[in-house]
Formats: sequence, C-alpha cells, structure tokens
Amino acid sequence: MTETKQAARQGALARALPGAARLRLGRVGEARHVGLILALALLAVVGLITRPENFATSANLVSILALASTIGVITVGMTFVIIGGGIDLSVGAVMALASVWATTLATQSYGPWVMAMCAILVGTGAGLINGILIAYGRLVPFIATLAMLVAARGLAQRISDRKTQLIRPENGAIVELSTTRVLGLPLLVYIFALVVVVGWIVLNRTTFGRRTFAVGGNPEAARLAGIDVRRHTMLLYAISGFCCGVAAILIMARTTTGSSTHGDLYELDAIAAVIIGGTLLTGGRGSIIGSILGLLIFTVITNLFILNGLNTSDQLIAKGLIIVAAVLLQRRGLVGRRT
Amino acid sequence: MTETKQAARQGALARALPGAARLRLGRVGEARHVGLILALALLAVVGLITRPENFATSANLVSILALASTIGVITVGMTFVIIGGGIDLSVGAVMALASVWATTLATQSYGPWVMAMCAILVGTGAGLINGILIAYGRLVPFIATLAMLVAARGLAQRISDRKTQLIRPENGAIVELSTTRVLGLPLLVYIFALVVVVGWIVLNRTTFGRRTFAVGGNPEAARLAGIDVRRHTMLLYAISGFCCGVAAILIMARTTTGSSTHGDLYELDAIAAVIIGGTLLTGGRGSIIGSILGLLIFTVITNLFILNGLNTSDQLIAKGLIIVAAVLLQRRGLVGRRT
Amino acid sequence: TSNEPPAAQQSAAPSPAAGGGTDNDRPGREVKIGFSAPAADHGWIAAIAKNAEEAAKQYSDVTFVPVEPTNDINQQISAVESLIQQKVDVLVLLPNDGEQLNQVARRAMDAGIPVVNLDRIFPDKLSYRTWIGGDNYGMGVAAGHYIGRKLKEKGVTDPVILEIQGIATLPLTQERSKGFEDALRAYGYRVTARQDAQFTVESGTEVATNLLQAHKKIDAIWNHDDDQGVGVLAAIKEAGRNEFFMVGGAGSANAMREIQSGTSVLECTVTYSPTMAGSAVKLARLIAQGKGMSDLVEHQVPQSITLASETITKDNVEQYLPLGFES
Amino acid sequence: MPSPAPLLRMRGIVKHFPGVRALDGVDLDVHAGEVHCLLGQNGAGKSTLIKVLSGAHRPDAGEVLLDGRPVRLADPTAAMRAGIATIYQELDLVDGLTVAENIFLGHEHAAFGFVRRREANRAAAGLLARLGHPEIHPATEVGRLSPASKQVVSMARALSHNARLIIMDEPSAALAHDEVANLFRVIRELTAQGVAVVYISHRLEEIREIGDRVTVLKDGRTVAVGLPARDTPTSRIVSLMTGRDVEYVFPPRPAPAAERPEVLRVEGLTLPGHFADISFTVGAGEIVGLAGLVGSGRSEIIETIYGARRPSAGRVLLDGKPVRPGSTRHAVRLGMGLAPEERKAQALLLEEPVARNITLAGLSRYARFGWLDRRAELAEANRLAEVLDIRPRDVRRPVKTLSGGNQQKAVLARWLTERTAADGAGGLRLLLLDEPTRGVDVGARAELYAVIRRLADRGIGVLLVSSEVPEVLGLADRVLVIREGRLVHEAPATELDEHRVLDLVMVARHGTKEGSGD
Ligand SMILES: Nc1ncnc2c1ncn2[C@@H]1O[C@H](COP(=O)(O)OP(=O)(O)OP(=O)(O)O)[C@@H](O)[C@H]1O
Ligand SMILES: Nc1ncnc2c1ncn2[C@@H]1O[C@H](COP(=O)(O)OP(=O)(O)OP(=O)(O)O)[C@@H](O)[C@H]1O
Ligand SMILES: [Mg+2]
Ligand SMILES: [Mg+2]
Repeated sequence: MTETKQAARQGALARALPGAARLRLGRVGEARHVGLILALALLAVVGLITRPENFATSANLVSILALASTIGVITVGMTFVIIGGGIDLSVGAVMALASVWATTLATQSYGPWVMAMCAILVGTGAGLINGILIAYGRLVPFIATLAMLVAARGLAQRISDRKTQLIRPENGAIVELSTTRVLGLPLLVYIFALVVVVGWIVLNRTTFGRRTFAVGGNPEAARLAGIDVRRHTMLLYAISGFCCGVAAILIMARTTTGSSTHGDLYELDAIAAVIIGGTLLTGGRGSIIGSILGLLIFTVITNLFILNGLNTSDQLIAKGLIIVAAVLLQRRGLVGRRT
Repeated sequence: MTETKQAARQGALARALPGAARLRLGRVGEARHVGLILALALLAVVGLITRPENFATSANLVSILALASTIGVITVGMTFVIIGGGIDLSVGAVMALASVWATTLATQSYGPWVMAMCAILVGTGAGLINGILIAYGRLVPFIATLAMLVAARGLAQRISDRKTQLIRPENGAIVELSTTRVLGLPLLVYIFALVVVVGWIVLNRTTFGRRTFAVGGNPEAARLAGIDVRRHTMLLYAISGFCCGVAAILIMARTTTGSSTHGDLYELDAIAAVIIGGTLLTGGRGSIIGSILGLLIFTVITNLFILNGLNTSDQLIAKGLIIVAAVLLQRRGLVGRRT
Repeated sequence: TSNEPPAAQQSAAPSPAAGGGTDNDRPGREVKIGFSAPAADHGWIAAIAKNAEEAAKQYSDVTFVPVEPTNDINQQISAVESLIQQKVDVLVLLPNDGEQLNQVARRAMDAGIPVVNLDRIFPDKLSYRTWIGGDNYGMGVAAGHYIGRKLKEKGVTDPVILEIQGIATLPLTQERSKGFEDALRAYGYRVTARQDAQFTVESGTEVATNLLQAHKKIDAIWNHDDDQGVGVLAAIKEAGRNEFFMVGGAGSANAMREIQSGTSVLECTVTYSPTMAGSAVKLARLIAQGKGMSDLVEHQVPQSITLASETITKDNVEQYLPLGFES
Repeated sequence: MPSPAPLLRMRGIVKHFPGVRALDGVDLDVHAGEVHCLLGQNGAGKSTLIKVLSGAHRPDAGEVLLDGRPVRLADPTAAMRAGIATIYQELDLVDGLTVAENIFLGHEHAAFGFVRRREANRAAAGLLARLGHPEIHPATEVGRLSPASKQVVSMARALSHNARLIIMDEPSAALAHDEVANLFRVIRELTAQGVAVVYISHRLEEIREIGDRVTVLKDGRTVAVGLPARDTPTSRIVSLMTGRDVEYVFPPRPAPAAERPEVLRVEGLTLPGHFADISFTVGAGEIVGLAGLVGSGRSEIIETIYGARRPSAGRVLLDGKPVRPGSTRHAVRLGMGLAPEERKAQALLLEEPVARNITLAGLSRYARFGWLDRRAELAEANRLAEVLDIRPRDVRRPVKTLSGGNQQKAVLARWLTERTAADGAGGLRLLLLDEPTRGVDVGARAELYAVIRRLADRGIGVLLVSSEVPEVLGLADRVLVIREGRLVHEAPATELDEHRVLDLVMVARHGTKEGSGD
C-alpha cells in the first residue's frame, strides 16, 4: 500500500517537473534521492553557519571524502548483498583480516602489488565462504556472517599476534594511495569513486545486476525464470568480500598498518547507510547512489561534530536525533512499516 | 521449497515416535528444537570430557544461568519484536540508560523499590519511543532503533558523567538479587525464569501473542482482519523496552553498579540467539524457547572456553566454527535461504 | 614519596609542587591546544579527558580544542587532520593505537605543529616532540612483585595465579602482562590462567564469574584495571569466595576505598594515573610558548617523561586517596 | 482427431507432499496446435501437474515424453529449453523490476552481460501490444501495476519464450470479461501457428469456448482423457470432477422484502484518483453486486467503506452509526467483514495453519481476558472447513500448502465464524466480498453461493464485487454499475441481463475514447 502511494507521489513529482529538468536531474536526482540530498544540504548549511572558516574549505571536503572512502567501498558491496535479500555482518572483520594478512612479514616481502592482491584474495575468499554457507549450506545470512565476523577477527588476531603490523618503507607505494594527490584529491578517493561507478554499472546495466533485484525481491520467481539463485547468492557475498579486500587496501593506506582491530562496527555503519539510502532490508529494491548519499550524511555529521568540538555524550545524543530527523525528512512512509 | 522438505522430515520424526513420547516431548521437545538441544548436549559432553571436575558442578551451572539471565530477559523481548516483523538494536543501550538512571544519587535516595521501578519505567519509555517512531513515524525499525542506541548511550554518559555508579549499601536489596539464593539458585535466575514463562504464555496463549505472529507474517492481512497493526507494533517495542528495564535491574544486581558501558553489543548477541533459535528475521514465525536455547548455547560456549583456558583469539575462531556447526546440525534448511 | 604527583586534587589543577609559583603559570602568548583521545566510554579515559580540560581551564592564555573522541582509527585520523587544518599551535594526542596514528602525527610535526604524545607511544620519534605516559611494564612488575613477595612469605609453592587483562589487542595490555610475568619469574612463579576483558564493569563480571568456576582454589588475582575491577569484585562476592587476594590496576578511588576498608579481597592496586593528561596539556602549553620546566636546568621541555607506577596498599592508601579518579 | 504422435505425453506421474499424494499416476497427452483443458476440483492436482511439467517440481515417479522422446525436466531452465513456457497460478513477478525486465528475466537481451534496455523495451512493447495492452509501458515498475495488468505481463513473459507448449494456470481468474476475449484471441493466434496450449480454468463456459480437448483430474488421478471440449455435456464434466452431480445454479432469491432495515449507508464517498461521490445503501438481508470493468475502482470503494483507505470526502454509516474513517479495527468491531481481492498479499498468513487463518479476525471470541481457548478455536475452524469443504480437511496444515481454490475458501471462512449478539460487538452485519470465487471450483462455488445467501437470510447485508457478470446477476438482489469511479446505474438484478450490464460498463470505455467522460 504505502509503497504504491509513494510511487504515486513520486510520479506526481516527476510530472510536475518540466521535461528537461527531469532529464537533467537524472538518476542521482531521482525523486527517491531528493530527501537525502536535502538532508545533506541542510547539514552543509549547518556547517557553513557554525564553522564558516573551516567547513567549506577544500581541505575539509577532501578529508570528508577520504574518511568516507573506506566504508564507502564496503557499502557498495553491502548494497548488492542487501538488494539480493541477504545481509553481511562480517565486513569489518573481513577487512581487518585482509589487512593483517596483507601486512605479514612474509607477504610484505613480495612488494606492494602482491600485498594488494593478497588483501583482495583474502576478502573475496572470506566472502565466498559466506556465500557458500548461505547459498548451499542454507544458513541464515545473519548467522553465517556473524560466525564469519567472529572467526575472522579471531584469525586476524592470531595472525598478527594481536600486534599492529606496520607497512615497511619499501612498500610505501600502498601508503601513497593516501598521501599522493591528483587534482587535489588523494588517490584513494579515486579508487572509491571507481568502485562506486563500477558497482553502479553492474547493478543497473548488466543482467547480473538486474537479476540481483529478482533474487532479492522474489527468489521463487527468479528460480522459475531459470536463474540459478544459489550461485547468484554466493556471488553476491563474494562481491561484498571483494569490496572488503579493496577497503583493506584503503585502510592500510590511511593508517599505514594492518591490524585486527580495523573496521570495528563497520557493519552497523554500512548497513545503516544502505538502509537510509532507501534500500529495503528485505531485498529487491535499492540503489547504490542512495547508499553513498546515506554514508555521506553520516560522515558529514561526524565531521560537523569534530569541527564544532562537541563532547562525546552530546554528540551521541545529537547523532541519534539527526538520524531520526534525516529519515523523517527523507521519506515519511517510503519504505513502509517493515524492515 | 526447503521448508516443505524440513516439514516432511519433522513429520517423519513425529510419526516415528510413539504417541506417548510425542506428547511428553511437548513444546520444548518439538522437532524444531531437537537440533538445538542436541547442540547443547554435545557442548555439555565436551565440557564433561575436557573439564570433568569443573563443568558439571552445581556452582558452574548456576554461574551459567546467572550469566545468561541478563541477556536472556532481553532476548524474550527481542523475540516478540522480531516475530512482529521488526528489530531492536537499542536493547543494550537502553539497558545501560536504565541502569544509570536508576543509580543516580537522586534515585538511590528513594530506596531499592523506586530504583527498580525507575529502571523499568526508563526501559519501557525508551521502548515506547522506538515504537512510536516506527509505528506512527514510519521509520524503518533498523534506523529508528539504531538512533535510539546512539542517543541512549549518549544520554547515559551524560547522566552518569561517564562514571561507574555504585549502588549504595543501603540499597543493597538490589544486589541481593544476585547474592541471595533460594534452593541453591540466586534470585535473579528466578526473575529470568519468570520473564521467560510469562513471555511464553503471552506469545502462545493469548490473543496478543497470536496477533503478533499475524502482524509480523503479513501486516496488510492483519490490518484487513481488523487488527490495529500500528498500536500493536508500538506495544511490541514497549515490551522489548520493558525487558531491558528488567535486565537493567539484573545487571545492577550482578555488577553492583549502573554504567553507560553496560550491555555493549547485547543487541548482536540477543538477535543472534533469537535467530539461532529458529525465529525468522522477516517475522511471522518463532519461539521463545528456541531463543533461550540459542542463548544458552552461546553462554555455554564461553563458559567452556574459559574453563579450558583458551585465549581470546582461539575462542573467537572456535566460536565462529561452533556457531556454523550448531546451526548446520540444527536445521539444514529449516528457515530457507533468506533472512 | 619523593615522587609526589603534581596535583593535589583528582584533577591536575596547578599546584605549588608542580612548578607553581614560578613564572610558568603566568599568562603568556595565546596558544590553541588541540586534543584528541579515544572515546570516553571508560572511567580512566574519561578522567583523561576531564583532567586535560581542567588543566587547560587553569590558563587564560589557552584555547582548548578537543575533537570528537572515537574508537575508530579512521575517524581519529580525520579528527587530527581537521585539527591540523585549523592550525592549532600544539597537539596533545592519545592515539587509539600509536602505530596507526603515527603517519598523521608525523604530518602534524612536519606542518610545524608540535605533538605531545600522551600514553600510547608513536613508534617514530619524528612524530612527537614530547612523550608523557605511564609505565605499563612497570605496572606489571609492581603487581608481580607484590603477589610474588606475599606468596613467598606465606610459603606457597605452586600457587594458582590468575590474570584478568584489559583489551587484549592493545600494546599496553601486552606490556603489562610481560612485566607481570617477568616479575613473577623472579619468585619462581608463573601465571596459571589469563583472560582478557573489555575494560568495562560488565565484562569484568562475566570473565571473573567464569574464571572462578574454572579454578576451585585460587591464591592471587591481578586485574589490570580498577574499572572492570568493580565487576570482578561483584562476581567474587556473588560466588562467595575469599580464599585469595587480589591486586588492581590504575588506581581508582573505588579501589582505594576497597583497600582502605580492609575487609575486601582487594589488597593492593598499582597506579597508572590519568593525571598525566593534565601534565600533557601543561607541557603542550610550555612547548608552544617556548618555555622549559622551571624545576629543571634545561630551557626546554624534555623529550620524554615516564610516570612511575606506584603500589598502593592499606598502609599508604590515605595518602593516595585524593588522587584516585572516580571510575 | 489430430496427428498420431502427440507433442507431449505424460505417463504415470506421481508426486508426494508431506501427508498428501498430490499426483497419483496422472496421464496427459497434448497435441501440437490444440488447446488442451485441464479440469478438476480445487486441490485435484492441476497446478502440481503443470509444475512438474515446467520443471518447478520434480516428480517422484512417471515419465515425460516430448515428440516421443523421454525428457528430464530437472529445473525450470530445462523446461524452457525444451520449449515449454508457463504462466503460474500465483503471480511470479518481481515487483522491483520493470515490465520489460520481468518479461525477459532469465533470458535478457544482452551483449557481454550488459542489458540492452532499448531493445528489450521495444520487444516488450510488441508483446504487450499483441496481447491488446499497448497502454502498459515497458519501463513501468511492475509493483505499481494492478493484478490484472500483472497477469498480462505474465502472459507476455510466456509468449516471449517462443515456446512450443504454453501452460496457463487460471490465467483468466484475474481478468474481466473483455480481457478474457483478448486472451482467447491470442491463444487462437498461437494455436494457428502450431503452438500447444494447456489451459486451466474453473469457468466451464471458457472451456467450451476455447478448448479442444479436456482432461479431468480428481484427487490426483486422471479420470477422463481427451474428451472433446465442445461436445461433452457440462453435467458430465462436473460429475467427473466432483464424483457427484452438482447443479451449477444460484440459490433462489427470496421475494424482495418491501421494507428492509438499512445496514449500510454510503454518502458522497470520494477518494481522489479512484472514485468520486458514491452514494448507496445496502439493506439487511440484501446482496448488492458491484459491476464494472477492472480498474473502475470497485475494490477501492469497498476498501474505503471498510476503513482500509481514508476517503477525502463522504461518510459511511453502519446501522446508522458512523464508521471511523481509516480504522479497520473499528469497522470490524461494528460488524463488518472483508474478503479482499488478493488473497496472498492481503488476506493470508501463509506460514500459519489454516485454523489460525480462519479465526484471525474474531480471535477475541475464543478468548477470555485475552486468554485463548484453543479448543474452541480449533472446533470452530473444523466446522467451517467442513461447511466450505476445504481440502485437505486438516486445519492444522500451513495454509500455503493448500491449493489456490482452497486458500480462497479459507479467506472466506474467516468471516463466516459464528457471531452472536452475545459477542457484545453485535455480530456480523455487513460482508464485503471482493472477487470471492476467484479460483474456486464449480462444486465449491455452488456451496459458497448457498452460504452467502444463507448469511443474507440471517439479515446480514452483502456487498459483492465480481468480474464475472453472471455471478453478479445470479447472486445479487440489486446491481450497481461502476464506471470510472462513478456510480452510473442501479437496478434490481432481475431487470438486467449480461448484455445490458456489459453495455453499461463498455459505454464507459467508448465514452473515454471519445473524450466525453461523465
Ligand atoms: N507445497 C506443497 N506442500 C504440501 N502440499 C501441497 C503443496 N502444493 C500443493 N499441495 C497439495 O497438493 C494437492 C494438489 O494441489 P494443486 O495446487 O495441484 O491443486 P489444483 O488442482 O491446482 O487446485 P486449484 O484449482 O485450487 O488451484 C492439494 O491437496 C494441495 O494441498
Ligand atoms: N497506487 C496506484 N498507482 C497507480 N495505479 C493504481 C494505483 N492503485 C490503483 N491503480 C490503478 O487504478 C485502477 C483501479 O484498480 P481497482 O483495483 O480499483 O479496480 P477494480 O474496479 O476493483 O477492479 P477489479 O475487478 O480488479 O477488482 C487499476 O487499474 C490500477 O492499475
Ligand atoms: Mg491450482
Ligand atoms: Mg480491484
């Protein structure tokens, strides 16, 4: 009901716009994202008012993007998984495991490329295990990925002996992803952008992406249409794991380390961003742009807090209120009552 | 598909038992819980083999129950919420807030009864706010309760000024819940049992419980059958909040303190227990007994690890593997592919 | 003791003993001090933040700029970046992890902002101007000596000694355990079982409850942190055990009161005082104003200052009580 | 009749479900170019048989031959590859995808994994036009379509495979009269090209119109093979299906009472975009039928009366008491009941036992202070299952394991629970039925009509929406014709006939085309 109503309302909005404007608005500006963009704009206004000299500086904007890129990459994978009707709680832990594995002395001796490959392989491998357990072992995604979360953290601690592993100077190429800038932006922001763009294309322009909606929205229909739902589900978790691997490279670049403590509670942030972005937790509907906008809202909130030097307790209270306000603003009723 | 298969297997199992045994097995022994009980039994066997002198002592079993009781109470509320199609991420934070509020100097000056009432009121109130936001504000449960998590922790820190608040000696009655024993069991275990029994009765023997399944299983159908779905949803979160209030009393009794750090990550443990126990994350199906069995599995795992002196890293790895094994054992395919 | 800590109160208020009455406390050049620490979800860390802020408040020439405390490295890096952008005069940093924040601290130093490294140390000396912190290894040694000496006196031969750590992945935890082990070895003892908690009351209760079941007779327990110690004591009380004694860590007011009571299993605690944050802010101010420490001969603040870990027992607890932080 | 070697031959198909033998040795022959009708009571096994054929279920025994060669239809892909396409009874579309994406799901127009959307949209538009629905836009999200339009999309999907054999499981259940004509036109086109069609429907007149041969299933067995569709008397088919003689008749109407107390009064009810200014009354013991085209707003009208939608203007009175707008709870308390249009989405708790589905709306009747008397609940559910002949009779089975028609009966049973004045709520006063016989077999229909009439005889008002004009005319006392959200005609059923009603609703369509409107 509510969805249909919302659809009707969106339709009305779209009709109210002159044709050209509608075209120009394009995907990002789709009615469903308008609320998010508004919320973001509102936060920007708050930033401009409270810290005019700091907020809108290019250095600060770069800082926001750099902060967003690690979780951002993870969020892209998470969007696939959630649209496909699953959930991945293991993202933060898998990222930590990949970062640790890629920075062991043994791996580091092969140079930065091998380190990067190692991170991606470990991430994808962990994702694949998730996928196999869920698709073929028939485990509930929540439980399978929770188990992976726990086990991956434990393994990361074992491998690293609970120590933080520094990237050796000869592998500084990895760190340069964070320090080298092109056109004012650190390289890792470009990687983030690349992952988003590729993710968007795969989701919206390939058969794989479109089938993801079917697998999440109506798995039985997908099966009857001849889609191998299990294999597809497995691949979705592999994608998420791949993204964790990429994120591991980024966090290594930013922190110059691999550590079993990296990515703590990233799963909550990523899921929250995806859902604020309008993806249904039950699957079948969603968008990557929305997820990224949702994530940016979180990042900007944090940035504003930092700039304004709020104390933690007040920050937490304010954050809770802002989340509620942002979502109310964005979509009274868009997603309906149920998760 | 898969569910039907499982149903077939269960049916076969039920037929294979002689009538009387079937009757005696009753609820707890229902086919769907057999796997959980097996897993628990297996863990007990491991305990008996590895630590014969420590595991099966009455003191150790009491410890396990005492450890389980706090989250146990929360798990009961969580089961209601999840069967009703929602989720409550705020449980740990709300419990912390209730414990802090109940142990301020001002509250403590009115004696233990007022402290207990205060904890319950604060918990129920927070739950009610969740419920109103979700049912009437149409926020997605994940987001609304995430916001509550964040805000409640912040508020708890504010109120306690980030200090651990000790229960004053004149209010020792609260602490006695944990130290006084009746028939060998501390009082708080009885409170836990009471909450479970009342929860079970409400869920399985009252119209409210029956409607909860309907609201979670198909809210539109429930609405068209004349159920006030919104009010019902709101009440479910209030129940969860109430349970957090009770849990706050128990944690105060156990730790002799109120603190903003209590209940960290309880939400994950509680949700995991509920889902391992066979409740569908999408709502409409589930059982309190299952949730409690799921929780006991977690508690016993930790107990075994510490009895055997495993270090945390290995604990984590083993825990991940055991979760997977337990669930595979329990129900290959019972809940189907989707969360 | 000769090592009388600088503050007369729980906070690091300036006091005569800490170079008060010298020129150093007089207003000087205006300085902006940036401050970043982990999230204050723990009594000790909360005391750190509070001590820093209160120390800053003592000076009219100091603008204190704290940023969002966080337990996420990625965010702490961003927080420090924003302080660099705001061009503070000096930074006081308590990193979540010294190694992971090393790079950004180095960037601050390179940008000409001196960094006062508080407690968890940066591996690279170019990343900080001055380090001030507690002695984690020394803390373990102190606890080890207390337990070792006491058990030797009783003539116990094969004692059951338990250790309840804080967060296991922190280097400081590992140092404490190392010191503890080394000191015990001197007496021919070793740690029977070791478990880690999360620095919270509740995790203390949970771990202790299980540990008490795992060992039916215990001789001594060292608990790294008095905050989680409240929970450990609750679990001990619940189990009705008292055949052993316990040593705490950090030096909270609660722990000191327990020791003072004389009836508790907690007999002793070894300090790791959050007053260091107040000192760090003071040092930061001095550095920014180009002053030295007036009790010292040198014109500049030293490169590194390590606090001593002291052993508090029933005998000297009166003296330390005012310094205990409320956990 | 047709060529010697049948296109499809199924032999001795057996399929078990837990506790049910859904198929117990079924045979089926289908020739190229014919419309082969599959008949049987609700639960006879028709859907199960075609699911075996489409690869959705694997049979426990039996063989399938295509062109005389045995084939293994292990999964849906295998069936599609063998040239079999299926329109399932339960809509199998993905709400989040567009019409075109749904049509080509699984066999997309793609190059190197990239979707060619323009091409797909063009092809989809072609198929929709062929089905007589050019107004359905290929880029629309399917979730926004009405059930009827979704049915059309399902058909387009089956056509898109260029299959040799198309299976249609009750395709007309969600369609109105004129749309069924469209469907038949397409079927004739297909058979003319040599495509075979397996057609399932409970509307016997359709069978007679489109079918070539008939196979009848009963309790999972084939009881008649290849009867000529046109020449077999209806009575024979019905008795084959049901094993007894059922008269496909409506219960007799009582003589129109001169003075009926008014149960429902609707005044100027308006819901923008759906209907406007609707006023009428329903008397006690009266059955009022709403006739109209699909999409004319009938469902919305009764949902609004029931409080499931909030009107922008107008009011609803039940027994003279105003009904609180937007509160189904209040409506039920006052004595209303609604059997909604889409049973799966709007009525059933699929996972729950039949009994709990039946008692859902009146739970408090089996409870004291909220405490359930489960024995009374079960007894009542059993009684109703008996009355409506719900099969299998075990009301503790999950409702989703029932056949479509039996599920529909469970929905209706919900409102037939005994209510007495002692309930306090005053008992059932008005029953709103939206397509109550959708998917219900002939035998059960007759029973259902009788039940509805008995309710009316007890003084309950009934408001009936049905796309089957004969049903409206046969069952209702009075008929209201709705056209584009407006009440355009009102007359006693006896004064109308099928042509007259069709004219009245069609006028609307011509009217709009000419732009005259109302
Ligand atoms: N998944 C299932 N699990 C258990 N039983 C099932 C399942 N699917 C069908 N059945 C049972 O198999 C029998 C045949 O059902 P089927 O759906 O084939 O009937 P049908 O002839 O299509 O009836 P209708 O006309 O009502 O659609 C019924 O008794 C039904 O309850
Ligand atoms: N939210 C919506 N957005 C777009 N179109 C809608 C929406 N709701 C309904 N419609 C359209 O409005 C029309 C009215 O549908 P409605 O269900 O009222 O028809 P009806 O007369 O009840 O027909 P039926 O015989 O199917 O019951 C349908 O064609 C449907 O496509
Ligand atoms: Mg059927
Ligand atoms: Mg309709």
